[in-house]
Amino acid sequence: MIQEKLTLVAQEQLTDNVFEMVLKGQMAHEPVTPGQFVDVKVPDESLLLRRPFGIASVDPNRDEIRLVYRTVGKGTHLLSELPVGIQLDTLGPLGHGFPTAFLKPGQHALIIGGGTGIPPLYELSRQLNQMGVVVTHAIGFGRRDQIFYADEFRALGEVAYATDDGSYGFHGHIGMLLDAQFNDRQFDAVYACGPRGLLMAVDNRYRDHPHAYISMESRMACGMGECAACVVAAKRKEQLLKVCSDGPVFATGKVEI
Amino acid sequence: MIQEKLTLVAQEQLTDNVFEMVLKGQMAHEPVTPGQFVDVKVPDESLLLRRPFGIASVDPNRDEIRLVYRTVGKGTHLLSELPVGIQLDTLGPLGHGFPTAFLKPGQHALIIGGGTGIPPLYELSRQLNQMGVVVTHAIGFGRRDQIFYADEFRALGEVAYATDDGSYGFHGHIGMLLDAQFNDRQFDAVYACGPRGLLMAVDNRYRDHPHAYISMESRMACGMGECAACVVAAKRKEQLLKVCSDGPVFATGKVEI
Amino acid sequence: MSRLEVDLPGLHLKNPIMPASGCFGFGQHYAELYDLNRLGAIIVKAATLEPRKGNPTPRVAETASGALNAIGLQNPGLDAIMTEKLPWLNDRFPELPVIANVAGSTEDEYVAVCRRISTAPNVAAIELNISCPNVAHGGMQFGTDPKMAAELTRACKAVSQVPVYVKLSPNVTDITVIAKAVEAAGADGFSMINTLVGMQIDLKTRKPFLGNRTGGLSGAAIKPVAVRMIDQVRHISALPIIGMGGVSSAEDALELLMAGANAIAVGSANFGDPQACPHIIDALPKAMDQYHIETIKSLSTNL
Amino acid sequence: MSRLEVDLPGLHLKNPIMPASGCFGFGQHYAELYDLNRLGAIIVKAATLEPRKGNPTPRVAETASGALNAIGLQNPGLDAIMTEKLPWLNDRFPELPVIANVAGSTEDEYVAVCRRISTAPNVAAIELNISCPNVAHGGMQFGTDPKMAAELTRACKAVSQVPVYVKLSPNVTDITVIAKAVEAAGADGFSMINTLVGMQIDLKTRKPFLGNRTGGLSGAAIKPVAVRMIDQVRHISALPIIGMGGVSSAEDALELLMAGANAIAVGSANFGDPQACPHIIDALPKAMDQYHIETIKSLSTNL
Ligand SMILES: Cc1cc2nc3c(=O)[nH]c(=O)nc-3n(C[C@H](O)[C@H](O)[C@H](O)COP(=O)(O)OP(=O)(O)OC[C@H]3O[C@@H](n4cnc5c(N)ncnc54)[C@H](O)[C@@H]3O)c2cc1C
Ligand SMILES: Cc1cc2nc3c(=O)[nH]c(=O)nc-3n(C[C@H](O)[C@H](O)[C@H](O)COP(=O)(O)OP(=O)(O)OC[C@H]3O[C@@H](n4cnc5c(N)ncnc54)[C@H](O)[C@@H]3O)c2cc1C
Ligand SMILES: Cc1cc2nc3c(=O)[nH]c(=O)nc-3n(C[C@H](O)[C@H](O)[C@H](O)COP(=O)(O)O)c2cc1C
Ligand SMILES: Cc1cc2nc3c(=O)[nH]c(=O)nc-3n(C[C@H](O)[C@H](O)[C@H](O)COP(=O)(O)O)c2cc1C
Ligand code: FES
Ligand code: FES
Repeated sequence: MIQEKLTLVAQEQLTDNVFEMVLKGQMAHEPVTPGQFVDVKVPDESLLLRRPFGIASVDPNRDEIRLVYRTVGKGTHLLSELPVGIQLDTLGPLGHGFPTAFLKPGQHALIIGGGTGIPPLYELSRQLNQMGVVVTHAIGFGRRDQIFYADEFRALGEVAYATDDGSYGFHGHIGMLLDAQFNDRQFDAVYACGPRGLLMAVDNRYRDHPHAYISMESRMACGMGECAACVVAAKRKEQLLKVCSDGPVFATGKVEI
Repeated sequence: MIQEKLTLVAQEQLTDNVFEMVLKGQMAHEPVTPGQFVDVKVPDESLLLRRPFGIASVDPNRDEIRLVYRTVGKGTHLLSELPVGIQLDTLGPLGHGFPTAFLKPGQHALIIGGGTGIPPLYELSRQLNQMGVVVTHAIGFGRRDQIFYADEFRALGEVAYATDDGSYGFHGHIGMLLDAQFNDRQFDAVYACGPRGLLMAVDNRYRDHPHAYISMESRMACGMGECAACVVAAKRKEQLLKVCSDGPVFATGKVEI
Repeated sequence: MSRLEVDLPGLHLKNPIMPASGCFGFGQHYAELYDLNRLGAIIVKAATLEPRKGNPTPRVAETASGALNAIGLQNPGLDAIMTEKLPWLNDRFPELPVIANVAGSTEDEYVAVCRRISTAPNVAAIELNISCPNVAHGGMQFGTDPKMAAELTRACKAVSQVPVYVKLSPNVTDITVIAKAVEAAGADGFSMINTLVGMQIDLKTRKPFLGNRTGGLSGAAIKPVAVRMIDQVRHISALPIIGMGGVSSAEDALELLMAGANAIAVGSANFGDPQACPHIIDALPKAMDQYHIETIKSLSTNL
Repeated sequence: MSRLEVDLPGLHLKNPIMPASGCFGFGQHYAELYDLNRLGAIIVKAATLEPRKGNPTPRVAETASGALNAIGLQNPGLDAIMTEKLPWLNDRFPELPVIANVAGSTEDEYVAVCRRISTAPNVAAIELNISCPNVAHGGMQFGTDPKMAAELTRACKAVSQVPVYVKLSPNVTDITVIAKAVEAAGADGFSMINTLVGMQIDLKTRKPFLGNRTGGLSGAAIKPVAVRMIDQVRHISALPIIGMGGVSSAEDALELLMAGANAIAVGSANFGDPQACPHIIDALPKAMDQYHIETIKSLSTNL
């Protein structure tokens, strides 16, 4: 973990309310486990807390980190208006990402993502590809026009889409897509990131899978394990886990979602 | 008075810490008495209050208003970093400016200014010139390198400079310059804007002059006469005057400085 | 019936938004920017029996997302308000309900002002300012002692021709104690919150920056305190609450309404945007749509 | 002698800056970013006798220039703190003075924690947390009643091996009453202010956003209240004050010192900038030059 002023070198609008930022700096040389996140200081005095974003991809050769975010509130709206060239005080990489070391070339991984849970899964898929793992993606969006990174994922493996309104791919949410198309397929690893409903579906479906992982969100303050703002309860244990430092990635069946 | 989003069309650094902004909008068509000011909303959520700045010049033909300001605190520092193209929520023109209607072509006016009190005096001098009034300027700065608008004022009439450190013109403050060079010169009108010491010197020197005016500063909240934040006491009267709406320009001898 | 309409004792409001006392004077200059008839009501600057000169300057300081003020109730006095200020409003905006903010140093003074000001044709309600932190006598001391607050309320109610809303101070250990006391004394409603006492030091002089040393903190900075206290009072009383403290958007207004307020006053936001009130009023319907709110009234479970 | 040095009961500080309780845990992760030896001291997270699970989530909400938190004193309990957390700090930063923040539900619990924690080799002082707004029992209720506050202070002083600083709540009508009471009961100093009670409503659910309904407001938003209260307490007591509330720059620190504080704790600013403390320490000398301050000590007219 380092704290660094990264330079915003590009910002692109991917959909109606989703943006991609390219940030340049030494942080791109830190070892990144996919699923780890950065905590960004929005340059506005009235916003005290940093904003956490999963790392969508790292390119150490170009000193670049990419983030993909949706504009939901004040902070992300401000970020989306920032001009190229500005310096963004960034803390990261933070937390524990998706375990992948156990996988061998030729093995099969399923990546399940929804909405703005998708960005960190892109770096995951890239790293799995580099390891020679065969990756299948099940990706959910609200509507067709909200889809981003379609080409990027397609280049990395099979992609099954679900949309809530049926405007693209399977008509329904991700849990229904899994039921319809993935019931008889086995994977050596399962990874998920997305809204609460998606995580509950995956957690339930793969609770006994030896290598199934979900990435959680939580309201954070310090972002690094010292303030206890972001806790989730461990399942079947009198224990609280910190999403920022024990997570954001947890094995299925481990935490109350 | 109107409230309008003016577009920042140019921003230039005049000295180490003085900037000139050019703002474009319909406000340039409002009648402006020199000495009137605008109240600018700095685009930062944490800054509640507007910032008052004297109108340095108006060009209705180009829809432009110029402000000249020194970076002293958070608000002015932020303003100085704004990119061209941004919209600045501006209220104005506000207050009562310098009376000039009594002057006739060929009459003589003395304009006394110091530091960031100088900007509104530029528009004043321009309007006096257009009326055919002969204008003399006595202008004080801390040091030579702080001088701005030198060519602009020179084009409008005689200019006598004073600097605190003697690095340009007369060595000493404006009061001393007036004593040294203006004791035997008569003017049909005297106008002053600048730091408190300057205003006190002018107020004292010209307290019996029938047409001597000073422009005051004060901490403001509403900027338009409704909150009573900005009051100054009237001299020899149990009365409070509002700098924002009764002023900022007052005749000499009228208010406690 | 309009979605924005609200009815409170003495006040039929076409929308729940009104400028807060002291931030809007008597509206004369704001009227140059927009038609004051757009407002739900107007709370005017505090009136005292005699003219007041207020505090030494500087009277205002900026703080993070807020401001400190120590105006000190400068006002032209009851006579001028009755003969000039209120008639000016009545002539131009006869339909605009006026809430008269009343202050004083002694109970007698409060009573005298309430008695007369409540007879003005356009004064629809009184806001009893027992919470001004910026005056040495009266003001906040009435608002921090439940007995004094109750007695004052009773005395003012006895002479007022219009409903009396008591303006509560947030500078107390338990605001519900004061609220209960003034409710028992006959208050028709509450108005809350007034400013939190604060101070700024001028690093150059190492002395308090404001002429009055301390001032009242207002603005977005205090909204969480306002929401908490409105919630607290809503839980112990069904009286109407005019909520205020840091409102500068339609969302802020909805937040205070959800906490238990029945109408909203907008104070220091007028400094940042002199058209804050009409901007909020215009933005309300869309914000209500977003949060599936049919009418403002429907948020007021107490009325 | 260094310009930044300060001496308080039990605390020889090489500079006046320390992280505030609860915003820095026991510093373990912050130590990955910078050498904790640069700090004047460290105030660690509240310790209770038994482990505490704290409040339901969400536990933090952002507000204008501030944040609300309702962590609810989650901590691993006295045993783990004595055997793991404090030794970890002692092993790596043996010269770093630790101020142990102590909380409880009953006087007995406070006393038990003070007795034992004050024997830890690196605990230089206790900060008696009688002002936590986020727990149902104990916490703030000790801090709003002068009698209870005094009794608790006396009991803790009787068993503590180190000086006791009492952390005052700003949620009171008159903070000087509590300050006088705990001074008479033997407090060695004050630490102030804890958070102001606030609330945020989630417009989507129309319910309080925080799991605990209310939370403590901190950050730049509350600095004016902190400055005012430090000034108030400085006027009635010569005891040392560890000042906090909205400090995020060297100028902020100087402002609280000028108001009467003798050292400064930095709380939620660590969230915005995890290196807030060293950044402030580094910026102090230049800021002191600008305002012609020779030494930090020279600002402390009381000591
Ligand atoms: C580990 C992690 C990774 C994330 N990765 C991404 C990502 O790659 N892309 C993306 O678009 N979003 C991501 N999010 C969610 C993202 O952090 C929020 O959308 C963002 O903080 C909202 O900020 P705002 O100022 O626009 O919203 P506001 O609602 O104005 O923010 C107010 C406060 O709430 C916090 N907050 C609001 N929503 C969330 C949320 N969903 N999770 C956590 N805190 C929240 C903000 O950080 C801020 O402190 C991630 C969240 C976490 C915890
Ligand atoms: C009628 C009038 C005309 C002015 N014209 C000019 C001008 O043409 N050029 C120029 O450089 N300056 C001018 N000033 C001063 C200018 O308003 C301040 O320098 C500016 O507001 C500082 O803002 P800040 O955020 O940088 O400072 P900060 O100190 O951070 O501001 C904090 C608060 O104090 C107020 N404030 C600070 N200094 C002053 C001051 N001197 N007068 C009034 N309020 C102040 C700010 O507006 C803000 O509300 C004028 C002031 C007045 C009253
Ligand atoms: C400059 C100023 C003057 C005020 N004058 C009064 C007053 O005369 N009477 C009163 O009851 N409240 C007065 N207040 C308090 C406001 O009415 C309001 O209660 C407070 O500012 C909180 O609301 P806000 O955060 O929207 O400003 C004043 C506030 C400000 C900022
Ligand atoms: C997340 C968080 C947790 C806190 N936990 C404690 C605590 O355990 N004990 C305590 O005395 N104060 C606690 N506080 C209060 C701070 O120590 C400090 O008094 C307050 O936040 C004001 O300072 P600030 O504005 O610099 O944050 C906590 C504050 C925050 C924001
Ligand atoms: S955000 Fe502070 S512990 Fe996780
Ligand atoms: S600033 Fe409000 S009356 Fe002048």
